[in-house]
Amino acid sequence: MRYGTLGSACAALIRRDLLLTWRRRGDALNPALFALMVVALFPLALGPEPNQLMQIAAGIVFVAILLASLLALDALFRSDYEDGTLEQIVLSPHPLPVLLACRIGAHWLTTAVPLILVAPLLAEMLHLPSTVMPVLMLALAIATPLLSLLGAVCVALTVGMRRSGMLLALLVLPLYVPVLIFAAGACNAAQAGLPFLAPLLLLGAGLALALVLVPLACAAALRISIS
Amino acid sequence: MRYGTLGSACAALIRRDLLLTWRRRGDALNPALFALMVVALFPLALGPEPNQLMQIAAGIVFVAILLASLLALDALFRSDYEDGTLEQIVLSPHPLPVLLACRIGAHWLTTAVPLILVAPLLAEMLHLPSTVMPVLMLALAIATPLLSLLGAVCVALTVGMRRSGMLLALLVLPLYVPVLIFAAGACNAAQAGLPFLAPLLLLGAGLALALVLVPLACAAALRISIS
Amino acid sequence: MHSQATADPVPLLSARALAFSRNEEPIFGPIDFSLHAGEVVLIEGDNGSGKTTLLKVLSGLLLPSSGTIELHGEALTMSRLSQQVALMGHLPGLKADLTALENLEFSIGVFGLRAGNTPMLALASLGLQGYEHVAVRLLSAGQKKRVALARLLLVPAALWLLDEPYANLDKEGIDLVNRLLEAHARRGGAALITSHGAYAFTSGSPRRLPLRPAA
Amino acid sequence: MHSQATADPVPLLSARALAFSRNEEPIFGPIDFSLHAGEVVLIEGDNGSGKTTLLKVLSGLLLPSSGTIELHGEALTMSRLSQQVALMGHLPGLKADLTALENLEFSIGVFGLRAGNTPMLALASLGLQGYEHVAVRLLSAGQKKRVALARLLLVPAALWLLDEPYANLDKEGIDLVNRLLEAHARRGGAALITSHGAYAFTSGSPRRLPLRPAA
Amino acid sequence: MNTLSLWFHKFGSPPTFYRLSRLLCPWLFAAACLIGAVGLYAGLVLAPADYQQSDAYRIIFIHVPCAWMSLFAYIFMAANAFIAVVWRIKISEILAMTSAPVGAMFTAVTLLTGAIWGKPMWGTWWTWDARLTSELVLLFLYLGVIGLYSAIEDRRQAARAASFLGLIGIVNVPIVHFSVNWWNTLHQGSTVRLLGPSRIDASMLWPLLLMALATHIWFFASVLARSRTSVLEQESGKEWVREIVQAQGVRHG
Ligand code: HEM
Ligand SMILES: Nc1ncnc2c1ncn2[C@@H]1O[C@H](COP(=O)(O)OP(=O)(O)OP(=O)(O)O)[C@@H](O)[C@H]1O
Ligand SMILES: Nc1ncnc2c1ncn2[C@@H]1O[C@H](COP(=O)(O)OP(=O)(O)OP(=O)(O)O)[C@@H](O)[C@H]1O
Ligand SMILES: [Mg+2]
Ligand SMILES: [Mg+2]
Repeated sequence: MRYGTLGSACAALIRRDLLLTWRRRGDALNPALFALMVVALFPLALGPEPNQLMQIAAGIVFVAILLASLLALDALFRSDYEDGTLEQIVLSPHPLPVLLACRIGAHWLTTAVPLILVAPLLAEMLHLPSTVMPVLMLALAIATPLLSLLGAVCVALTVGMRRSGMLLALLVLPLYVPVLIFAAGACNAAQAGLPFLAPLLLLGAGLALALVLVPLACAAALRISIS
Repeated sequence: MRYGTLGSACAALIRRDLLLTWRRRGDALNPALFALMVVALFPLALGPEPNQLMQIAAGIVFVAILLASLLALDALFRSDYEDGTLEQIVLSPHPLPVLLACRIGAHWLTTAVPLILVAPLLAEMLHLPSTVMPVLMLALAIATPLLSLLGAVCVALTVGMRRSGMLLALLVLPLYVPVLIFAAGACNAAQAGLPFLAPLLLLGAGLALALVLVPLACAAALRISIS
Repeated sequence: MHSQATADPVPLLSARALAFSRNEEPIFGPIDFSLHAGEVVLIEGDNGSGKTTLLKVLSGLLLPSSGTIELHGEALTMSRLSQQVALMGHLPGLKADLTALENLEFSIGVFGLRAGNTPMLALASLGLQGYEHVAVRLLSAGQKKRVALARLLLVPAALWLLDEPYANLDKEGIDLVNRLLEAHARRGGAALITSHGAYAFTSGSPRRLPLRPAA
Repeated sequence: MHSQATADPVPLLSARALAFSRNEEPIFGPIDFSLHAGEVVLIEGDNGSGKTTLLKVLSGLLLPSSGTIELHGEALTMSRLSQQVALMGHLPGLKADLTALENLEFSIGVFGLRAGNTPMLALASLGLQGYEHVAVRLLSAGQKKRVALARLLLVPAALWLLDEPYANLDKEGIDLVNRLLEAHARRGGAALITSHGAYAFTSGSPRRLPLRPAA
Repeated sequence: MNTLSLWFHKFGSPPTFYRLSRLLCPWLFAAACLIGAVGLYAGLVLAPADYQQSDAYRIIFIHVPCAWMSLFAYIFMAANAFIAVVWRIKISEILAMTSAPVGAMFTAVTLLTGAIWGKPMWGTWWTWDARLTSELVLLFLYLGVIGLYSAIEDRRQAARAASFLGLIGIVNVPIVHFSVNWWNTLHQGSTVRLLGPSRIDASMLWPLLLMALATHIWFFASVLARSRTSVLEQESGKEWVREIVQAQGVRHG
């Protein structure tokens, strides 16, 4: 009789998620494609003057990435809920917050990392000055895990519902606001030649806090919503 | 033995949709709220200078309304599909394109009209000059039915799939691009003091065409995707 | 495969060499059968043998890959088909936020109404008096199924195609379905129902049409 | 309500005055029962009588509104519970894009492995040789159910809670479930299974626990 | 069970709560109307015109009390939400959920009056100033709580989930309040202080305080009234509700 260890459980979970992404690797590109399309909408809607676009480039890249990760959130627990796997995970003998942290981590790896990778392209499309690029990437590296974590709590709260897409957006966006302000603020400051470290440090502090608190909150929220 | 007439069928369909919206009238506000939130993201990401915002106001309002109607599309056939009503509608003795046109019309009434109503607020928040407002409203009045119609074809194609949110977005956005270009173009022209009628007339022509063709296309697409 | 000679010369529904395949894989083989007014036929087959698919083909939702279907001895058109045939699939086809009555009124608007029946009467005959104005969302699974059955009573169609009408019903519900079927047959209607082996059609002994996967 | 005296003094599972309510409406009334090693008990009740809810309460997914549950005579903690109890709900809990084997390996990683068993052996004993590396998506409904049953054979839990294991299965599938249950009982396990009246637990005559809506 | 939850079980039992609120509600509404009327009269008629803003400033007597209430209501909601999530106390669930729409209404009024006031003062209805933005986010948070609550079928589960969301949103409350200090903004800094001298003339202060009192009382009256209906709905199967319904049926004929 061998009961699984926590380590084996986390490994199994992450392995499964990566495998699933690999099996549907076509879909894995969707968030990045979506961000690309949203970014492409702006020159069309605003007119193509490079100077105007450059002014707003960083902000638009962030908004596009934020919307893309919002749409990707739906995949976090929904398929697990619909096929009954989530019930199995909740019933496992291991601490639920740790398992959920692994799940969120895998989700970040498979949806947010492609977004980060595509970000330079998006920025280039909007003529973002190349000096701002490193700040943009750094801000994204800190901001996207925070987005995944904050979103996860809301998804956990709505997972039992059908057709929660719009509602989820309404719950999540207010929570994303501070992340957006600090992340885009850092880039705008860098673009204006001002110091940009303070907002990034604040973001980092938020990330550290969220890493500890969110898995706990997520577990509590899930238990509420699948009951 | 009384077989329903086409008129009674259309009336029953529209009556049902309005009734359903009324039963969940809280949800009917969601697209408008979502658009409001998306509009709010931009000043936060770009910085609050009124002059900069004013330049890009019309474009952002259109992008926000476009994204909101994209998210609302999911409700067009999905719930009917999931509870089996769509099958019943397809099996009805009346011409399917006419019934679908009614369904799309009801969807436009319940999701796009609130968006049009909230648009002046959105424009005001971005300091759009009040002279451009009438053009914006006119452009929206022509563009939103076109968005609903174009979206409907894509929804009809994806309705059989689970979790089509992201995929739907990728299918729909390219179709929305021309609408965005002409509608936002008209507003930008008006804002720059240039003639703006031509793009609006083009949009109108597109709408007339779509009104005739889309129900037919939708019926064909639905038959493919529920088989 | 299974074809009976009966008194009535023109069958309500008849299928000749009917087959359906998906992705070039045959789902059910060429089958022949006919159904006369007053008959109830039980389609039996294991999971995946194509029962649901057969009903969808007969109702016109799917086009057969080969073979013909005739209604009253004439080749069918879509609009005549849907006046004559009513399908009750796996899904109830009810809007959860509308009341039982509103749901029925919608289906009357779309499909028409059988002479001498009203939604209230149909609901009452299914034991749903007092539930007419309750949102379907609040009804139990069994009650929902009854509302879906009430719709069958209202539409003018003479031929019922019922996909697993017994699934998820308790004994009382099963009896109810059987009584409805008998009454429908007595009125000159006909029905084709599916069931996998585990259920029993308790009353009478209906004709059975075994379905085996074609592959 | 229904309590049997058996030889074994400490029951595997025992519930005292167990009740659950939702929205202040009692779903199932206070019930008492105990389950000993080697027993298979069939929970019978109509639609909506609370069978699924009872299993969820017993597995720890829902907190009971009142009453106590004991495992091996001790009050339960969540982690001990999930080592001892395996739930198979309405949903299979399988990832459609993974193969049968990969699905089982995931569940072993999370729940552990019963001594002397391997995923390959379990699949083979359910008649799924040759399907180990096929994506679950491509399996038929009956085969999917078998993969879910294979998981039960692998996890160390002694108590199985099976929600409508017979639903949507053909006769052969029903026999298979019965054989698995018997083998599990012989090995000293126990099982609680639900069914509404329409199905029959064909082999032997299991103890029955009738469940009536509390209201 | 700790003392707090014992207290809640005693006084927060639905029948007791129902009777208490039925007793209190009319009086509270009456008091709120009366004090509000006096406050409005004092503010709109008695108080002198401002030397800078002439009469436009008088909207302060609605704007500021409502703005305070929008924050207070959130804190009240979150406190009840905390109790609801941790101790699963029914009355707290109901209080949290019924205070959300009332708070949302106050927030909407704040935004509206602020916008109306902003047009003469700042020359625009709206700017993306920190306080205005965070107040808008506050409205979204309220709407999220209301939306989540109405989207879930099971009332108690819905209340717990929405309470949980409300708890997360509490971080926004200090941001609204301190935004004028943390960022330099267009919006007025704090002018009224509980401790220390207020930077506002007494002739304007006391009508303002009266209005604040009135909105507080109105808030509680309105929450109690809503909670009373919720309690009745959720307990509709219980014996005590049937008794009340019967008693009322007899009275009405
Ligand atoms: C839509 C626009 C506005 C919004 C959302 C808004 C929001 C608020 C909020 C939330 C408070 C309460 C803050 C707290 O108690 O911590 C407040 C207080 C106040 N507001 Fe506004 N406001 C707006 C416009 C204005 C305008 C245009 C003025 C006048 C120039 C104004 C003057 C005041 C004053 C005097 C206070 C009291 C400050 C205190 O004593 O703390 N507000 N506002
Ligand atoms: N939409 C679809 N796309 C692809 N294959 C399908 C689809 N629907 C059914 N099938 C396949 O067609 C075959 C017949 O399915 P069908 O649902 O008709 O069987 P059934 O006899 O109704 O089975 P059950 O007893 O499980 O309801 C199965 O192998 C199934 O996997
Ligand atoms: N998530 C839920 N929210 C609200 N009510 C629920 C929920 N799940 C079940 N119920 C209600 O609880 C009652 C018992 O449901 P349950 O699913 O336990 O019955 P069951 O005996 O399993 O029925 P069936 O034979 O249909 O499976 C039903 O009235 C049902 O409507
Ligand atoms: Mg079937
Ligand atoms: Mg059940």
